[in-house]
Amino acid sequence: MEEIIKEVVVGEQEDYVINMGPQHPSTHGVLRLVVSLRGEIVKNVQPHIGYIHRGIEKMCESLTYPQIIHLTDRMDYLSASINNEAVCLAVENALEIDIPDRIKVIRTIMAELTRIQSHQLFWASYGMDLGGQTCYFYGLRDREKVLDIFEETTGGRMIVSYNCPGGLMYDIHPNFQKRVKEFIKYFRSVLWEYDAILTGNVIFRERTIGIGKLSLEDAISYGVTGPSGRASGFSCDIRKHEPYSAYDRVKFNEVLYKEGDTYHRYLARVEEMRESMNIIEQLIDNIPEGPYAVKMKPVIKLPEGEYFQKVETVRGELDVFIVSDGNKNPYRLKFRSPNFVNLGVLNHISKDFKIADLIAIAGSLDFVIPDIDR
Amino acid sequence: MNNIIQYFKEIIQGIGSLLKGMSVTNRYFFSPGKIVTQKYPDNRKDLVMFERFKGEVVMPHNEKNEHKCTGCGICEINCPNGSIEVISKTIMTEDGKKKRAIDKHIYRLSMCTFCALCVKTCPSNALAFSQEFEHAVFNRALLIKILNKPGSQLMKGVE
Amino acid sequence: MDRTQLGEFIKSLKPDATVIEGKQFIEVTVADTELHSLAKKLRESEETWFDFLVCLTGVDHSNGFEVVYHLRSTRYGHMIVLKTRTSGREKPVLNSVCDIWATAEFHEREVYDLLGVKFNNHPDLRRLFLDSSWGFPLRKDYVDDVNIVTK
Amino acid sequence: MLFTTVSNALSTLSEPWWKVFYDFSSLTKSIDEGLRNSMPSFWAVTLEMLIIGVLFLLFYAAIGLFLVYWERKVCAFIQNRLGPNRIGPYGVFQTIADLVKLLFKELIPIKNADSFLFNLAPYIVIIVNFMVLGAIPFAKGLHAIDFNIGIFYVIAVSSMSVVGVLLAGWSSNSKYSLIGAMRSGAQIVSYELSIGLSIITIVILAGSMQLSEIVESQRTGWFIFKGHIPALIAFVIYIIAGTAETNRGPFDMAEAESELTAGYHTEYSGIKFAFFYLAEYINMFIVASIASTLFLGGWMPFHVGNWEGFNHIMDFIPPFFWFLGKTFFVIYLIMLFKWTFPRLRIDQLLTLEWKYLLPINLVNVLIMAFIVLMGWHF
Repeated sequence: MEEIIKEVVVGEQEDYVINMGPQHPSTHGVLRLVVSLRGEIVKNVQPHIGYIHRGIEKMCESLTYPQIIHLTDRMDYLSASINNEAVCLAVENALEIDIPDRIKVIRTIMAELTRIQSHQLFWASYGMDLGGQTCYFYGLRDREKVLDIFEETTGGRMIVSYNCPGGLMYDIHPNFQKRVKEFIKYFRSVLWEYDAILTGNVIFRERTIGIGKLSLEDAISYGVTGPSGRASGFSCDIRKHEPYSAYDRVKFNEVLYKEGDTYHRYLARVEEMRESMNIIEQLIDNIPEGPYAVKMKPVIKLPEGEYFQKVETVRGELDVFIVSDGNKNPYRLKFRSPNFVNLGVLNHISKDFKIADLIAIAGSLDFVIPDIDR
Repeated sequence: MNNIIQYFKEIIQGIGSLLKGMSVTNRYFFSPGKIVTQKYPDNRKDLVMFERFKGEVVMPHNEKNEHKCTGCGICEINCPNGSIEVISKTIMTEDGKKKRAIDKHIYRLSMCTFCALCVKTCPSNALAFSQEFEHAVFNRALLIKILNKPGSQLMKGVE
Repeated sequence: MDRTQLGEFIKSLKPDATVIEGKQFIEVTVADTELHSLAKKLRESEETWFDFLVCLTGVDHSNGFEVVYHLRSTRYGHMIVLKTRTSGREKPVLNSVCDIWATAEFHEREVYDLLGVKFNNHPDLRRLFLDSSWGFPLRKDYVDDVNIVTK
Repeated sequence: MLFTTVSNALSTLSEPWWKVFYDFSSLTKSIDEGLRNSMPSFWAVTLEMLIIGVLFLLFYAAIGLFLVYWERKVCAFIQNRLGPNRIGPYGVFQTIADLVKLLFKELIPIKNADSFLFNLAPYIVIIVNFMVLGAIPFAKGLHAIDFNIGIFYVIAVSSMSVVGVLLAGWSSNSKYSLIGAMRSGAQIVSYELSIGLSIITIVILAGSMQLSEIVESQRTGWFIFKGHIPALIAFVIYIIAGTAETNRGPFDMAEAESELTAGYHTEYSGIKFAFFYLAEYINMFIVASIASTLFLGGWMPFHVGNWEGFNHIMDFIPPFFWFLGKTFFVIYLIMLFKWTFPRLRIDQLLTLEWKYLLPINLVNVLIMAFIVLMGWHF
């Protein structure tokens, strides 16, 4: 009973409390924000989550490691390929299997393509959050081309399930390299439109610059990773600091800004699209020959112990923490999902801004609600 | 004075950025060739899905109504959602040996997550994905499918 | 500081703690009452400077709940695992580390929601995903005949 | 009887019948005389008002439906889409189908809403629209009322629609609606100033407030060309402020669908929602037609100096189409704004008005007055 009362009373008596969500156009899913207002000024934001909590961690306790992969797709469906990779790397590192270069390179290319398509969707929906609906269609138009590449090779457009412990589900499609190169050529030729419509637009800059400032100390304390954290100067790119897969053989810049406002969170993502294209261009022409999967035992059992694997998904650091008791199922499996942690900072940075800014701030943190709820 | 210059500079830069954005949208308005919409139900005839597209799990049969499924049940074990159920029966082979064979391969499309584990782990490559994607039905029971056709036999030479 | 030095330093911070060289990281285990003071020392002393709480999770062991803190230093790049175990399963209580790392607020609410470990001094300890009619689903003895179907 | 009056009027015209499209005044005059001859003058005026009312109602519906279709097509082409294409060729009947759907939709009663005000609000918005339409010169002689203070009347009446919006937001008993209505109030109160001042700039140049005279004085050249740079600045400001007046484009804070779901009309359904929806488009039409009357010469054809042949060809196009063409050009501009720009924030909206538009506008009026005083305009 005590808990229920606590949930109802939010903010102070004279606050004008509105419920944003679970059905609201700009929460991108079933996120409910209870917002206390004084006039238009936001005084308190309480996120209420769990509307699509599926208990993935509990389900994983009764599934084998290859079966877990398809659940990770459904956490952050916009970085499905990278989520797959996280579990695969955790299992492979635990079993100390050497992965051939071909797999590593293909995984990296796939991860970067995933990053591009996710940031395209971010750009699209961020424009729409701020009221420029045309952005949405331009972003999706270009994203379709990446999804077609995915579909041709993996059979799925978003839910790819492409990695499996020990390698990949299938080899890349013969057209893969050609199509990726075509896409990069095309995308470089239209990226200036993104800047013309949104980045340089005076209204957009007015709306975002200086809004929702997150200092470096707060970013670290709240554990905000990914482009959102890097916009505050938090150098947290796992690809750079602890390279996995083929990231140690490519040259790329970690996009870092100092300002930490909404505009730079946006800018970090747009710049990351360019960096991802650089990474792909370095790898796409020299995919080494070799098998696309290592022969694994039919039943994969991890030796007893604890395993921790970090990967850099589109939205930040995804950690897989496996406690194994030697069985084919994990004893406990924890996903430290970046969106869940990033949500914690929303109240802190959106205080004393306006409702319109709350939308801009929440949009710039780029939430994917299934990843928050798991 | 600097303030006044700054004031007008801001105005001119602002208007310039707005005009830049408008030129992009205006250009698209006058270039109808760039329309990307697919007229989906109209273009059904020439709509080709990619060959690896994961539409639904099927069991390919050859023209003699033979399939490759031995009824081993590995797909059932590997399925994470319990969408596959293999009901096997014991049959007598021609040389008088008892042998396990498939009676019904039940596939629940409504529970399938298209993880491709069944197709990948099948030892005799009996399962495949079809390119069918129009799954909508009015009755949920229609989503429970029996993959082996009635009267079908195990293909010769598949163990 | 390399790994062995780091382990020794942590040992000097809290002599009661057991410090093991794990496969991946240094694993530090402390008693549940000592947790908060050690965490504060790890965060604040110049040599360790663990300012980033990467991951906070609970594991249900039969004799109590183990809560695992993965800490990383953004200055030095080193990482340790801090572990503690609640005494018993009936009333698991720990001290919150919200005042040290702000991110712990959400993590601890999650642990409370799914495992039922209470955290003292937490500013807003409510259920996060589920409502109060649910049990604690990540406990191993959790039964739910409706929603959990096993073959 | 009406029919015979009209046919009599047509037959008494001295010129061939198609000349009517170039000058409606002789037709309207002869209809008026015919009616006054056949009945007492009180009933004649009543009947005339009725005819005009019915004509406006038809025009209102036609323009509303067409603009909805046009907007959907414009935004579709801008966004690389096809837009409505199912009902009729190129989807032209889509809006009619939508209208039929809205007519049949249930009117949802809102719990605890102030039902009288709730039902009144859409009518206020609609009535204001009609009142403004009456003062607009559509073509030569096609003009319901030609006030000598026509433009003043238009400014005064058009800002009344905010009352409807405020009532809608207040009476809906919805938090989002209230925020939307309050935003709309702040917005319209401030942008009224800019509209007024930019219109005054033109009034100074024209020397009259009568809309027909303003159009007539543009016979030698449209004001946007005649009035040098001040007229151009006034035009730009008028377009910006007019977009804000109609709650559209980058200034749609009152309905801001990504923030307030649908703002002041969140709780409306069926035909009452359709009224708000149509009113938005008619408002846009009004703003655009005022812009074309004041700056682009209204129904005046485009003339270039001494090019007799060119001017003659331009004269051949009936004035009504000139008026519509110019109006739709301005409407296209306003639509382009909406589909290109992100939305402003409420405080930035007010900053734009009070810090940029208003000072520039005041200086602009002074410059224009000086130009007119010195006789520097063409």
